[in-house]
Amino acid sequence: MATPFREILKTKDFVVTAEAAPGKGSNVSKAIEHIELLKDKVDGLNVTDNQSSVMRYPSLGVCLLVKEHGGEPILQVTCRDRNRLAIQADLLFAYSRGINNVLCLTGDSIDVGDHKEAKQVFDLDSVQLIHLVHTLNSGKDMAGNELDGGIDFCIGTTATPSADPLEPQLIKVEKKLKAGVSFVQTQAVYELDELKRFTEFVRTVDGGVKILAGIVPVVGAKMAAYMNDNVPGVFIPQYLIDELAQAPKGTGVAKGIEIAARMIRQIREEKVCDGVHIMFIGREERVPEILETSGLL
Amino acid sequence: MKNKVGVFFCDCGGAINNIDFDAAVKKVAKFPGVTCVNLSSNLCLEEGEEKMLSCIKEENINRVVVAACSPDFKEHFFRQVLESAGLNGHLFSMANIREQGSWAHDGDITVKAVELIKMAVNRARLLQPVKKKKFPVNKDVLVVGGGFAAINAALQLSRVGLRTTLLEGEAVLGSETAELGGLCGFDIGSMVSEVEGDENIEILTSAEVRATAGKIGDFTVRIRKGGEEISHKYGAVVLATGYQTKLALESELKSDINIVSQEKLCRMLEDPNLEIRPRTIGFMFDFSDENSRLSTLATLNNALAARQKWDSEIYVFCKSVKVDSPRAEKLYREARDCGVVFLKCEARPRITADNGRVKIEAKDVFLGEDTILACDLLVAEELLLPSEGTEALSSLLNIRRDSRGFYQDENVHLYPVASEKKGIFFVGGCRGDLDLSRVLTDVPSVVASVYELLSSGNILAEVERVKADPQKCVACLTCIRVCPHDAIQLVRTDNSKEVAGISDLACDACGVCAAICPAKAIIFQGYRDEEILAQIETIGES
Amino acid sequence: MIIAERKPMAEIRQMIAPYKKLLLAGCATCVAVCWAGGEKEVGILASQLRLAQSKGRKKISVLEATVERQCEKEMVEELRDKVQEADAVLSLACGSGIQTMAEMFEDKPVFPAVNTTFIGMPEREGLWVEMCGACGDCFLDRTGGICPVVRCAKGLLNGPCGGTRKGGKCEIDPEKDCAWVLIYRRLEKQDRLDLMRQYYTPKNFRAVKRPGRIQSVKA
Amino acid sequence: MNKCIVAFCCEHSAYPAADLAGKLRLHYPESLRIIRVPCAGRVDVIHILKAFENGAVAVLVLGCEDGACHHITGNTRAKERVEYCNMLLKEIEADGSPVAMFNLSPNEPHKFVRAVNEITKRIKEPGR
Repeated sequence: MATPFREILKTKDFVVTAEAAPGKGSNVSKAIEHIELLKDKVDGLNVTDNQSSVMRYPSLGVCLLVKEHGGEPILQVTCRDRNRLAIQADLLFAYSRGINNVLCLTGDSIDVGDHKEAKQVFDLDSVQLIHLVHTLNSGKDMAGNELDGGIDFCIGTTATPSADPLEPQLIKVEKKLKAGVSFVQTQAVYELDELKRFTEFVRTVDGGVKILAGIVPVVGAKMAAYMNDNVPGVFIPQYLIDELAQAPKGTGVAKGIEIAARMIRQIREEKVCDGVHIMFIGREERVPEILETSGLL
Repeated sequence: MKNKVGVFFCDCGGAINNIDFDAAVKKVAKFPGVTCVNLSSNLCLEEGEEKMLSCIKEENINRVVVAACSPDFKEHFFRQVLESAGLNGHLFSMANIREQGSWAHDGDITVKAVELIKMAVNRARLLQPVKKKKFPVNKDVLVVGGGFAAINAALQLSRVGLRTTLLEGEAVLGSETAELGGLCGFDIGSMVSEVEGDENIEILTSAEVRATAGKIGDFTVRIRKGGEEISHKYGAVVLATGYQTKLALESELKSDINIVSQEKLCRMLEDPNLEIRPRTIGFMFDFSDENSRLSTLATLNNALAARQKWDSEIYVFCKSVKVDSPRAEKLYREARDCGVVFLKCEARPRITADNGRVKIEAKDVFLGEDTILACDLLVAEELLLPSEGTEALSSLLNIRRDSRGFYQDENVHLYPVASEKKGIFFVGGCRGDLDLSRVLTDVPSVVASVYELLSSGNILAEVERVKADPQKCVACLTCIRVCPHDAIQLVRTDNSKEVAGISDLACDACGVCAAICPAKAIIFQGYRDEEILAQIETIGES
Repeated sequence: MIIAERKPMAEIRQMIAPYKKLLLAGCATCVAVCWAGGEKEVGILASQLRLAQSKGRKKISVLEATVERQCEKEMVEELRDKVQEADAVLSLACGSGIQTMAEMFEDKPVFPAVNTTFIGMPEREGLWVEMCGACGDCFLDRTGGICPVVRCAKGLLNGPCGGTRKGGKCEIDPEKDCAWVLIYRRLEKQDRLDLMRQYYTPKNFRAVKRPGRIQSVKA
Repeated sequence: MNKCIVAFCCEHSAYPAADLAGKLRLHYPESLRIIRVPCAGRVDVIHILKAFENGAVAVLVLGCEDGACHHITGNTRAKERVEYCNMLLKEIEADGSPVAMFNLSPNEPHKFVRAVNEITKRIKEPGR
């Protein structure tokens, strides 16, 4: 049995989680493969919820698979696709099936996904969602009705340390922290100074919250430029793009892994924050390589 | 009363010779609304005019069409004929059967001529009179600025009898008149004392314009001076706010004492106590900004002076020497004759500090080789910019600036010293890279325009030629936003409804508002939709 | 003001295909100002339809009329004769006007020629931006007068999402400003940022019971 | 029927240019019908469409050169309207009837004639 994530946050000096992105379709063999590969190497597997507004196998489903295969799942819940009734129902279900960790986030806009004409919900925002989980944790639903069998989630949320302008973003983070979260997982970061500035701010608001730096390996200069232009909240500095551009052909992935591992090592050695969350979408099988290179295995 | 159209043919003394006039007259006579058709050979001569006058009276004609030359040529004349016959000049339309008919096509063009006349007749039937009225105007003029152009403008305005206020931001007049191109021997000091002694000129120094309202003949300007704000009324505003210069230099070179501006060089040249005379001097211009008329003049002036006074070796680096006046041409010749060396370079030379000297590396186009010069003094390239406050003032007055920030110098179609807003004028450097000789021609030209507008105390203008129909106007502000002449504002009608009010004085009758009005509320006499469509409809009938 | 936009011609032509005599009915109020459905656009659409039919074999005739406000029954009534004359009505009013027209003349098919898009204001001539979502529960007191319900792409109430683009632009469109960055700047200027730090509970999305209906006591 | 081309000519540029073309005996099709306007910015969409309704085969809007409009933005507004008209015509598959905007100076009669010839070339016979 995996250690509950809440325990890990309390006890471990350097927490490592990885992202598990569900696929499109009912065939879950690939997901199971990734779960098997990663469940013992990381402290938690974070399962995305229709990531980038692209319709997929549900987060809940893969979380159940993680659980079945002996890993520790973290359920991502976005505000985009469900109103407050559906979210509460999903949370009750998740908890009843042993999923005890939830990551509360706003969710990307419908416009970036593959169902651009869908009605987007956003009945709640991420701060309200955190409050909602606390309400459920207290044994009541949002309307104030008593629950027959409560829940007790370990709550996390997300933040963008490299937002420009940063101040409005920090105000939002402050609200999330005040709503009460156990961990904050950042958007992909590439500049250590940015991360430091961000953690300092978080510490002034909440000394106890754990911060996991988002790590997304970039495997080529083109991808970097694409991400800068298209992935909201991601800013890759020019010197990294140059470094990638200089890598010989065919070694992009290795270079990306090297850069990511370097970043992780620095974070760990300088104790910049409490851990990392690795998102290597589409190349989950190479996450162990990052862990190994950065000395986490 | 039904509109009766009289059509007057003219063959321009035989210049129109490919129309069967008899056939045309017969056809035109049958057009609806046409009461009489006349044929003449020289309508714009006295006999023709008399014939027109008597015909208009006899036949009781109330709309006139002349089928002859281009309206650009004689419209004005024929309108006056109408007026002398007691008809409003706007009840007139021309069919251009000469330039755009007879002369543009070979062979018999009777058919086309008849169609052109039909267009004009159809339009004429719908035309409405436009009255004229004298609008009283304020005869005072505001001149903003305190430099050469401003002082000159104020003096000349005063001389033609217009009371003038000279408004300057600095504490004294003439403090910033050091002219890049040289002052051509003008003594600014005596000009300042002349202005100060002129009773017709009010001088406001350390003052600034805070707000403006109104239109030509009636501008209200709020002026702040000494912590106090006062409102003044003016009939016209003249902007003479000048320009400023900025060294086009890399920042690390800015503090180099061997790199100077033209102005600094002038001061050095006048300094009797100057210890060391620079033996070698480099000049640069025309690289960062090709609008380099003034920099060229300054360089020629100062290079000559340094050559003559200090006997220095002088090298001028530039893309091209633009000499567009006799004065510049003369200076250029003199400079070459006394040994100033000009090097033509395509790329901006590289400048580096070099042990108390300045190293200039350039590639001369004609020599084709790299030239390296170590000089004691480099007179750096200077960029010409609108003076500080130009942007603020233009937005207060709601007038445009060109892409370089100067007042509308790029639109060659406009009268150079007039803004798009009637009653606001520019002189001198505030409208671009202009040397003193241009200021000297600008000033009289502005003074003449202002005099013509204000001297009689009245402006004769058409009344409601362009008007927003208060019944249809929904006060959407679209016309106010698009009017190129800032002639429209919201006004309250008698029953307190807000509608677009078009100033008869400020309107330039372009019709941009009429085309854009979403409510079709704007009536532009002579170019109403009906009048334009009436011409188009003749095509279908043919 | 209600902002609308003309429907694509193909859609309009499909709707009116079975009819020979059409009345194009404009509205001289909101949709006129945004160049979607006033007398002017009625003229343009009518002209376009006439030109279109001159290309094909089918002959149709097009009548034109514009009323002050098509959402008023009394004003729509003025069109009765013209409507009777036509086989169908193509209305250029907002959704409200089209429905008033349809209700007044139940025996005639009434078609929309415009898409009603939002409540907005002109940013400059020819450019309209959405300002209000008519949510029935105005939030502007807390946001420096900038509505996050419609001006934030996600309608968030507690601050920006993590997707803000460089320079404070919106995740979904670099042309548009992030509403929360605008709110931040406005409140900062007014020294009222404490308003942004407050937590706002989930919005009452049922403030207006749809379909909305308000009975004024003043009537 | 005479297939007319309608040209809306700004009185500051195209109209004098047309006059000059006549003076220089530069010939252009007789089917051209010039409508004098105070600025190209006065020309509205409905004027152009009505020209086609009345049987015109092409419409020209001729104004001052870019940046030289006597009324600052009249010519650019006219250009936008011309493009809008082309879109409207395309919507009804009537793009064989072209609308075009050209900018010229009053002293450019040759450019005026070129504009007329250019639009003439763009006219497509129906059915082609």
